Amino acid sequence: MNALDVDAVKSILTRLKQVMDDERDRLIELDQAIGDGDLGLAMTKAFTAAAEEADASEETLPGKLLMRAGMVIAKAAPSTMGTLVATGFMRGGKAVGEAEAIGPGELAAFWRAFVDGIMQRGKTQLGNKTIVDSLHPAAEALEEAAAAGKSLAEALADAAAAARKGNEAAKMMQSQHGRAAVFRDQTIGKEDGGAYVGVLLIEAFAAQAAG
Amino acid sequence: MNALDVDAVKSILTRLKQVMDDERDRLIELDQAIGDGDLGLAMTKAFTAAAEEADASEETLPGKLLMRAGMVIAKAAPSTMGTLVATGFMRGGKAVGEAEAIGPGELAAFWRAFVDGIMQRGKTQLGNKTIVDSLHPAAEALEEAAAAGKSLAEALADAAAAARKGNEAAKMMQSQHGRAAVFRDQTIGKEDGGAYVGVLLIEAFAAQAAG
Amino acid sequence: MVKKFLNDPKNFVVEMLEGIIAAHPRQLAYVADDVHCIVKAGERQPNKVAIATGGGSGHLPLFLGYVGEGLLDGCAVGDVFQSPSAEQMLEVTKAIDAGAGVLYIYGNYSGDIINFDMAAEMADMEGIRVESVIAADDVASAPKGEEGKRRGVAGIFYVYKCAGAMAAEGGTLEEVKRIAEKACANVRTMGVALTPCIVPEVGTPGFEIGEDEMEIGMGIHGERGIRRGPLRTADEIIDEIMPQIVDDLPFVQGDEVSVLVNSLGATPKEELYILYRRVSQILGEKGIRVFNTYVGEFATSMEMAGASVSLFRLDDELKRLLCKPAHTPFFVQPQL
Amino acid sequence: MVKKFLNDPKNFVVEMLEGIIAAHPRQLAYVADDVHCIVKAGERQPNKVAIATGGGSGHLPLFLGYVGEGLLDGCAVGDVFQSPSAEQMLEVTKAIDAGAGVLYIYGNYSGDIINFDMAAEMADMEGIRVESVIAADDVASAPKGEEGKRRGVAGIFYVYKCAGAMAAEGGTLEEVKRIAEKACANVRTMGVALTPCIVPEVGTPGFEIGEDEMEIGMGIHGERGIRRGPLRTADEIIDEIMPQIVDDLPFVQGDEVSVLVNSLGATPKEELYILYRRVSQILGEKGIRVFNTYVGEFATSMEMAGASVSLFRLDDELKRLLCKPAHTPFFVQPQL
Ligand SMILES: Nc1ncnc2c1ncn2[C@@H]1O[C@H](COP(=O)(O)OP(=O)(O)O)[C@@H](O)[C@H]1O
Ligand SMILES: Nc1ncnc2c1ncn2[C@@H]1O[C@H](COP(=O)(O)OP(=O)(O)O)[C@@H](O)[C@H]1O
Ligand SMILES: [Mg+2]
Ligand SMILES: [Mg+2]
Ligand SMILES: [Mg+2]
Ligand SMILES: [Mg+2]
Repeated sequence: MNALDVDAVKSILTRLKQVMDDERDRLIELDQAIGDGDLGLAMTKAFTAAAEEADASEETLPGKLLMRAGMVIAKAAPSTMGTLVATGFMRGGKAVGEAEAIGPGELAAFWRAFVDGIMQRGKTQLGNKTIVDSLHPAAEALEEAAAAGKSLAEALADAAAAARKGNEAAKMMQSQHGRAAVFRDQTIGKEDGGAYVGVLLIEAFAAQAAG
Repeated sequence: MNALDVDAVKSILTRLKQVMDDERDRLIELDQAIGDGDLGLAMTKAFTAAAEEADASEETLPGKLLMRAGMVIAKAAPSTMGTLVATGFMRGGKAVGEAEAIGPGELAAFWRAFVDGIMQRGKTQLGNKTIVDSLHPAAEALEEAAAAGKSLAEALADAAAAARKGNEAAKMMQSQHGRAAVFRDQTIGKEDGGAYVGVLLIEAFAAQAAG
Repeated sequence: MVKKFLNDPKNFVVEMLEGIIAAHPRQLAYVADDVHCIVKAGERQPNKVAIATGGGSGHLPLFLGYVGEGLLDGCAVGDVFQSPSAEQMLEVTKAIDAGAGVLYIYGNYSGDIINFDMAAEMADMEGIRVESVIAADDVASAPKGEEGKRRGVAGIFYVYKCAGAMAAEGGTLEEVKRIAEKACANVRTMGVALTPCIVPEVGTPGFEIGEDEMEIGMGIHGERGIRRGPLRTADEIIDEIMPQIVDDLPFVQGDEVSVLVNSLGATPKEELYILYRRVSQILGEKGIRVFNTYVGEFATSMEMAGASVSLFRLDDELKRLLCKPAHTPFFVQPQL
Repeated sequence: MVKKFLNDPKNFVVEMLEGIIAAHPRQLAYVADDVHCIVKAGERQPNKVAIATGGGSGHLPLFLGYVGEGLLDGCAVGDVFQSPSAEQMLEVTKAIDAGAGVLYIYGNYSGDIINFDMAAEMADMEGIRVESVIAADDVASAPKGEEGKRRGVAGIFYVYKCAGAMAAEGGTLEEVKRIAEKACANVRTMGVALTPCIVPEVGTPGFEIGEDEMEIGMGIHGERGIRRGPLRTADEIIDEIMPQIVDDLPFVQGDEVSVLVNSLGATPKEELYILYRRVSQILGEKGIRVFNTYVGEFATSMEMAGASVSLFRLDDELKRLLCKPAHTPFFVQPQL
C-alpha cells in the first residue's frame, strides 16, 4: 500500500481515538505541568467525534473525509489544541482535494497545509514550543521523502522520527503562547503537550502505512 | 465567715472567670453534643467581663455588684445561657437589695430570684433539661438550710450537692428548648451544658464560703 | 487548618462590619458608636413602620444584608452564630423608630428570642411600640404540628421582602405584622449540608461530615438534621427533600410559588442550578406553577458546602409585595 | 472525594444550563437548539450594537450571567474551563445582530481567541460586522510591558458594564468598542487562591495547594501565580497584592476608582469584607478616592477558596456609564 484511500483514513481516525484514550492521562499530566490540564479531555473528545464521523460517513474521497473530521473536531473540542487540530484537518483535507488516494506527494501537501493552517490561526511560528515544533519538521521530512521518491511507509517513518526529534527539541524552548506562557523560563526543560500531540498524529499515520 | 461581703462577691466572680476558662472545652463539648457548641465561648466571655467589672467596680454593696455583673454579662455574652445568667444575676442582685453582706437568708433569696428570672425569661420550668434543673433544687436546698439555721458554708455545700444531683437527674430528661430540642429523644442520657453551668455557679459560691 | 482570610480571629466580626460600612457608606451606617448596630443610612421616613432584625454573624447576606430600600431599617449583629445583645437591639430600635412602631423579624433561635424579648421590654419602657414575628421555616427541624419548634432559615428572606414592601407602602404596624406572619405561614425550607464550617474563634469544625456523606436537614449552625447518609446525586437529593417541603404546607396543584435555591456558602451557583433543574421538573409534574426564582446566596454558614430549597406560596397580595423593588448592598431587585 | 451536587459529571454543563434557562425564562433563551448558545430573551432592539461574550463554564456569574438589560446580548458557553466552539459563537452572533454589528468581549485565553477569531471570520462571510476586545486585567500573569500576555479575570465585569451601557445608549460599534478598550485600559486585578477546585469530569483537583499555603496571583483555572507561600493574615495578603495593582497602571493620588472584591467561589462574603477593609485603608492612605464598591462573586472557579481585588480608574465618561442601571438574572444595579 503506497497510498491511503478513504478506508485507510477511516482506520487512522479510529486508531487516533484509541491512541488519545490511551494517552489521556499523560496528556492531562503534561498540560497540568505548564497549562491547565485539559489537553487529554480535549483530545479524547476530538477523536471520539472524528472516529464516529469516520464510522458513519459515506464520503468516498479521503480529502473530504479529513475535512469532515476537522469540522466535527471543531465542534467537539473547541480548546486551543482542538480548534488548531480542526483547522489543520480542514486545511489539509482541502489541500488533498479530489484525490482518490493519498500518496507521498498528497501526504506532504496535507501536512504542509495542516501546519500552515495552525500557524496562521494560532498566530505563531516555529520555536514557540507548540504543536508546530513537531509538525513542521514532520511536514518538511515528508516533502523531502516525497521528492526523493520514498515509499509512503518510509516517508511516514521519516516524518515520525522528525516529529519526535522536534518534540525533543521543543522541550528546551520557552512557551510563548496560552497558559504556558506565564510560566516563562519554568517551561524550559518540560515537554509541551501540544508538540507531543503532533507526534501522536504523525505516528498514527505511520502505523497505518506500516501495518 | 457566715456572710459574703462585696469583696467575697468579687472573688467569687474572679473565681468564676477561672472556672469557666478551665471548663471552656468541656462546655463546648457538651454543647456540641446536643447544641451548637458555643457554650464554652459564651461562658468565658460572660465571666471575663464580670471579673473585669468586679475588679474595676467601686460598688460597696454585694447586691449592687451582682446586678452590675448581670448587666455586663448581658452585653458580653448574649447567647441563651449568657442572657439567662445575666437575667439571673440582675434579678438575684435586686433581691439581695441593700444588704451589707449576704447571709444564708439573703443567699436563698438571691438564688430563688435568680432561678425565677431564668424561668420567666426562658419561658420554662423544671424538667425541661436546662440550667433550671440544677439551680432550682439548689435554691430549694438553700431555703431549707436557711430555715434550719445552717451556716453559709453548710448551706452552700447542701446547695452544691443538690445542684449536682439535679444535673445528674437532668441527664435522663429530654431537651425541650433551643437547639437541643430538635434532637428529641437523642438528648436522653446526655448531660446538658446549661445544667452543668448551674453546678459550676453554685460550686463557686460554695468554694468561697468553704475556703 | 483554617483556610480563611483572617487577621486575629477575635476581630473577625468587627473587621467584617468595618469593611461593610467602609464599602457601603451611602447605604449603611451604625449607631451608639457600636458597629454591631447597623441601620439604613440617611433620613428616617416619618411615620413609616420600621423593621429590625438581628442574629449571629456568619450568615451573610443574613441578616444585615437585607437592610436597605424596600426592606429592613436596622439590624443588630452578634458574634459568629451568637445572638446580639438586648442592648444592641434596643439601640437599633431607638435609632430606626419613626413614630409608627418597630417590627422585629428574626429566626426561631432561643438566644435571639430571649434577647429580642428583653429588648422589646426595654423599648416598651422607652415608649416605643414593638411587635415581633419569628420565622420558623425549616421543615427538617421539627415535625408538622410542632411548627413552633422549627428553626428559621433561608425562607426568612420572603418574610423580610413582603413585610419590607408593606412598610414602604405605608402600612401600619399591625398591617406589616400581618404580612410578616402571612409570609411565615406560606414559606417552607429544607437543606442539605456536605461539609461543616469553621467558627473562626474556635478554629476547627464543630462537627464532621464523612468524606462521602451528606446530612439532610442540617441547620445553618450545623445543627443535626434528619438523616446522614452517603452522598447521592443531585437529582436524588432533590427527590428526597422536595416531598418533605411540598407535603408540609402542603403545596398543591394550581398553587403559584416563588422558589429560592440557596447556597450555604461554598456551593457554587453551577450546582444550585443543577439542583433547580430537578426542582422545576418536580413542580411541573405536580402542577405547581413557578412565578419566579431566586438562586444564589441568601442565608449561608460561611464556607459550608450545601444548599437549601424554599418554596413560598403566593396569593395576589404576597405576589404584589414580592414584586416591589428593593435595594440593599447585598440584594437588588427591580420592580418585577 | 468530590463534595458536589452532581448527577453524571458528563452532563454538568448541560444540566446547569437547563437549570438556568428554567429559572429565568423571562430573561434568557437559547438559539440553534443548543443550550450553550445563550441570548437575551425578547425582541432585539433595532440598530442597537449587540455585544457577545463567551468562555468556559465554571465561572458563574461569568460569562452568561452578564447577559441582560444594560449589559450583554448573548454568550456562547463552553465546557468547564473550555472555550465554546466557533460555531456556537457564530450562532449567538447571528441571533443577536440587529444590523449595527456585534462586539465580542472576552478574556485573553488562547482557546477563546482562536475560536472567536474563527467565528468572526465566519460572521464576516455572513455579512455581519464584528469587532473584538480582549480583557487582560490580571497583573500577576505577565509583567508590565507584556500586557498582551495577561489573563482576563474579574475586571472584565467593568468592561461589560461600561460597553453594555454605551450600547444601550445607542452608541455605534466603533463607540462601544472604544469604551470597551478604554475600560480594559483602566482596570487591573490580582488574586490569591487558598484551595484548588475540581473539574467535575476529572474528579480530582488539577493541582494542590498545601494545607497551610496560599498562591498569590493564581489564575481562575488554577494557572500558577507569582508566588506560593505560607498562608498569611488578611491584611498581610492585601498589603502584598495592592502595590502590585496600584503601581501597575499606576493609580495615583487624586484618582477616583471603583473597587471590586471578588470571591473565587468558596470564600464567604464575611472574609471579602475583611479584605476590603484593608483595601480601603490603603487607598485612603494613597489619596485614591473610592467611588463605589462591588463585593461578592463576579468571576469564580467553582468551589475554589480565594479572592481577587480589581481597581477600575474612572473618568467622567466611564463613571457615567458605570452608574447606568443593569439587570440580569445574576447582576442587578439601579441607576447609581
Ligand atoms: N497560539 C498557538 N499556536 C499554536 N499552538 C498553540 C498556541 N497556543 C497553544 N498552543 C498549543 O496548544 C497546547 C495546549 O492546548 P490546549 O490544552 O487545548 O490549550 P488550552 O487549554 O489553553 O485551550 C500547547 O501545549 C501548545 O502546543
Ligand atoms: N428557654 C430556655 N430556658 C432556660 N434554659 C434554656 C432555654 N433554652 C436553652 N436553655 C439552656 O441553655 C443552654 C444552651 O445555652 P447556649 O449554648 O448559650 O444556647 P444557644 O447557643 O442556643 O444560644 C442549654 O444547655 C440549656 O440548659
Ligand atoms: Mg490546556
Ligand atoms: Mg449553644
Ligand atoms: Mg449559640
Ligand atoms: Mg483549556
